Amino acid sequence: MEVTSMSVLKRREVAVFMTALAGIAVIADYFLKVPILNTAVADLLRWGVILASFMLIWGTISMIRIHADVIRKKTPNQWYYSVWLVFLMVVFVAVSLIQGLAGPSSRWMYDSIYVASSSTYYSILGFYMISASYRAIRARSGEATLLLVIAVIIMLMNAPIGAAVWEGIPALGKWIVDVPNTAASRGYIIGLAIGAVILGVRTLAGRERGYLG
Amino acid sequence: MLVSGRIAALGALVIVIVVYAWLLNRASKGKVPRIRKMAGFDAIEEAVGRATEMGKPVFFTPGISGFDHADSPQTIAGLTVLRHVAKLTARYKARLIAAVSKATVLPVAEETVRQGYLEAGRPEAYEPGMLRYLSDEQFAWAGGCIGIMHREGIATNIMVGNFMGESLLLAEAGYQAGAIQVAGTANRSQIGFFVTVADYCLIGEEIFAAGAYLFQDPVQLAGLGAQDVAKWIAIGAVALGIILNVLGIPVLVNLLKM
Amino acid sequence: MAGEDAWTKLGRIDPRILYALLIIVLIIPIITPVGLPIPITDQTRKTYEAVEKLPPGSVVVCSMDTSGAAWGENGPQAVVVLKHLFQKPLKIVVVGFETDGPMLGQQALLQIPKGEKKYGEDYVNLGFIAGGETARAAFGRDIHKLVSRDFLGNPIDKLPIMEKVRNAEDFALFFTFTSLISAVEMYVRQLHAPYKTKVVAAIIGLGVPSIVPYYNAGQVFSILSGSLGAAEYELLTKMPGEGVRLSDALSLSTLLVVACVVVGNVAFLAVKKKRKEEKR
Amino acid sequence: MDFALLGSFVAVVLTLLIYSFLYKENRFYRFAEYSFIGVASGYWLMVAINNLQSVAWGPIIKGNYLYVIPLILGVALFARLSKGYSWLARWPVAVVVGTGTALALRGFVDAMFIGQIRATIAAPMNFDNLLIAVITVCSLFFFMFTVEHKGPIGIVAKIGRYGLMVYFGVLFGNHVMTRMALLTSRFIEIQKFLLKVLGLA
Repeated sequence: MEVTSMSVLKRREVAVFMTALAGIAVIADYFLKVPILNTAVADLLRWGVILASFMLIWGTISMIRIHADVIRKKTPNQWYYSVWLVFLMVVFVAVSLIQGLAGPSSRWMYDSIYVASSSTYYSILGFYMISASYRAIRARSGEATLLLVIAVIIMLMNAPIGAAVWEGIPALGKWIVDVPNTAASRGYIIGLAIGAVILGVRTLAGRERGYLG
Repeated sequence: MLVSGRIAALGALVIVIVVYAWLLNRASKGKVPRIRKMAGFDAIEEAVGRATEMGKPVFFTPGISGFDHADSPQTIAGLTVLRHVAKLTARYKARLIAAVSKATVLPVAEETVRQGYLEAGRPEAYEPGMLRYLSDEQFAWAGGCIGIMHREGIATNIMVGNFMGESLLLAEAGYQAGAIQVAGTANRSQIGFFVTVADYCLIGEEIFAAGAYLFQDPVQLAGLGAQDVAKWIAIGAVALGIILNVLGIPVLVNLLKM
Repeated sequence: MAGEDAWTKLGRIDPRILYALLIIVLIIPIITPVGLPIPITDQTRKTYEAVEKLPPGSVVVCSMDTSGAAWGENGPQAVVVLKHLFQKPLKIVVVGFETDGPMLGQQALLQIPKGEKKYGEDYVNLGFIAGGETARAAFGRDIHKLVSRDFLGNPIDKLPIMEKVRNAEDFALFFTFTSLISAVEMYVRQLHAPYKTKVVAAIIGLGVPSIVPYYNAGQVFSILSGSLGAAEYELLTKMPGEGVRLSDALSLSTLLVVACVVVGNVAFLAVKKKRKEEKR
Repeated sequence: MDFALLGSFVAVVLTLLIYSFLYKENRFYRFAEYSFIGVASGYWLMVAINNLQSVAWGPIIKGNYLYVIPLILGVALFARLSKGYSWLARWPVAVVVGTGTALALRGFVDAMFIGQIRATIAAPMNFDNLLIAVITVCSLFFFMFTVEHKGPIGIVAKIGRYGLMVYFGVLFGNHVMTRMALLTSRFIEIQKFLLKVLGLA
């Protein structure tokens, strides 16, 4: 008896049912004014927030596991980086536990290591922008030509110097952003919304189960 | 009981669900909507053929995302295209190199390629070495892809999935390697780079049509059909609304404010 | 023949030469600022005037939905807006729905002059709330039931400011400093649609074109566009800072990109034309 | 010891190590990369724990015992580590996905479908707003998949495609601005450090 009830719970359908139940409640909550439902969904949302923090913790643990694996196997050219990574992580957690997350030591590490490196890391893209503009970005078709002409006008508008190149640039740029850009991106948004709704319906109906692993 | 101001939205949602259910039902009876021609997908065959002629490899990547994000539909679309590419490389006897950026994607991608080779009737030609897992880190992965493009002298570069800051880097490397490039993403901020650097482009939502277009998957075809009905509704509403607006009749606006 | 060689060569320049050029173009204006004029856009002015006109005691939320990587643009925005808010008799709530947010918010709070304002009475940092869209919806609904402590670990029931801040209906203005289009869209869905909250999207420049339709539809109250938006706001508040400092280098480097696109394409078209002629 | 100055020094060294990648991929670059991921993951862990204290532990202490349920569900996430009980981990995921999907869905219909259509037709009818309506419709036609792009619809879809190119062009231009701003702000950091060291600031 015990075994059969367990194996029922193990089935994916149970999880699919939970997804559907939570989803339908949240949707109904938006359109209906039913106090019991509204209160229950407010609680459900807060549960979601709690579960999301667990997911964040899970993510960090998975990452430690990957690096622990690398260290254990002594993967060549790799394991000492992983040691360093785990070391910094442990130090950060230790100082935050002692002084608090908003304490001076964690802020110091966060600022001088994390913010400095991550912002540098992405700023490298500025360099690539230059080389690609020169070496790869081409007016290879009518569409690409239009795109590039617009891009150049917008760049000149964004650079305060643009008005010096031609005084009509700021006004023209603003019109492009406000009219054709608004329109096309609105079409894009409406299409996106429709796609998301269909995908959502499919998920809540249990026809999309990829997320269950 | 209904919350005022949201009734129009509820109506739209109900319509979409009903239409979708109806189309799914039709699809289960084998009646599916026909899908328009899409140059980006059609170009893949030509691109793979070129690799065979030149005796150089085809490179593929499904982008930077895995399955645990809002972007996972893009990864799935990329893998659907990979299945098609694998089928073609098997048929045309071209060499395939596919690089993934997330460890979780690797087993799925392996299965996908194996499936493609099986569908082409050449399961024996599949080798696990066709797939490379480079790194979970953004630039380590991108750097690895660029290395492959240059070292192997690829003839064809196909990139479909979610791409972020590395999009331009990869497209530039493919261009420098002299490859014919087919690129697609639903990441709005990056599409412009693909349009200006790649030879063929799949724009936004187009990549999500992969399963329907390349494999005639009935569930996905029904989904696309339902989306198009919703787009017709949007188009009709805008057209009617503009006419009524010009005539000074605010009835539709008021209806949508309900 | 010689001409073709030159064009082809021009198209195949070592990228490191271009990198060096860029470095020069960035360093010169940093060392000797040119002070190019910065025109002020309507949207920035609208934001500024909205803050100026807020009645005393209004609650302004500053949600830090950014990351270390994007802080180069969001940082100057957040600093100047917070400086301005702290000069006014307003209540300021800092919060973050992306992991990096509250720490960066804390750094920004430490940088700016606080004037008469006291922590817990006039301003507070509620820290990070996990859960993305779900967290944003729950925050708008009822803050007290959602959060029990601030970023420093104080129970929020003991903070006087929180008596005035219970849910989205208390927000006079809601700033999001963000690198994510999706973050702004979540507020459109979870704060503006149900509560008509006035959301100001202080977003990196890259995100602006995708946000404009929401602004046009009144779903986003106004937009601060990247570091340029920060520079404009600095000029309006007469507190020039990081944004203004960035703007000269920004102008010159953007011009370099334009030049690269133009030269690269001229070379490309020249080679293409020549090939066509040879085929004839 | 001046910790602020030391901090700036570390930041500048890491910045230069990362830029060395522009010359060639190298060990220093990876060292810097792993440094930031190490600190970041420590930070993420701490921030998640803090968040739990605030949103879960706080209410439970106050006597709201209902919050024990999500706490247990959250712990169930770690059942993935065991072979026999990994199915338990699906439950919290199911709740999160169900809530998140539905929240997005209801907002998408209201704010982005109805909301954007309403904005298009409620605007005062001048040339610009009419043009916005026309291009919006054309771009929707471009994204139609079950209609062949031939004849009049082909022309309309083509206009839509060109409209989208304008949008991507604007994105491209703004993209350059963001990239250059982020790059410049790193250079300003280096300059600040140098001025401090030289005693000029």
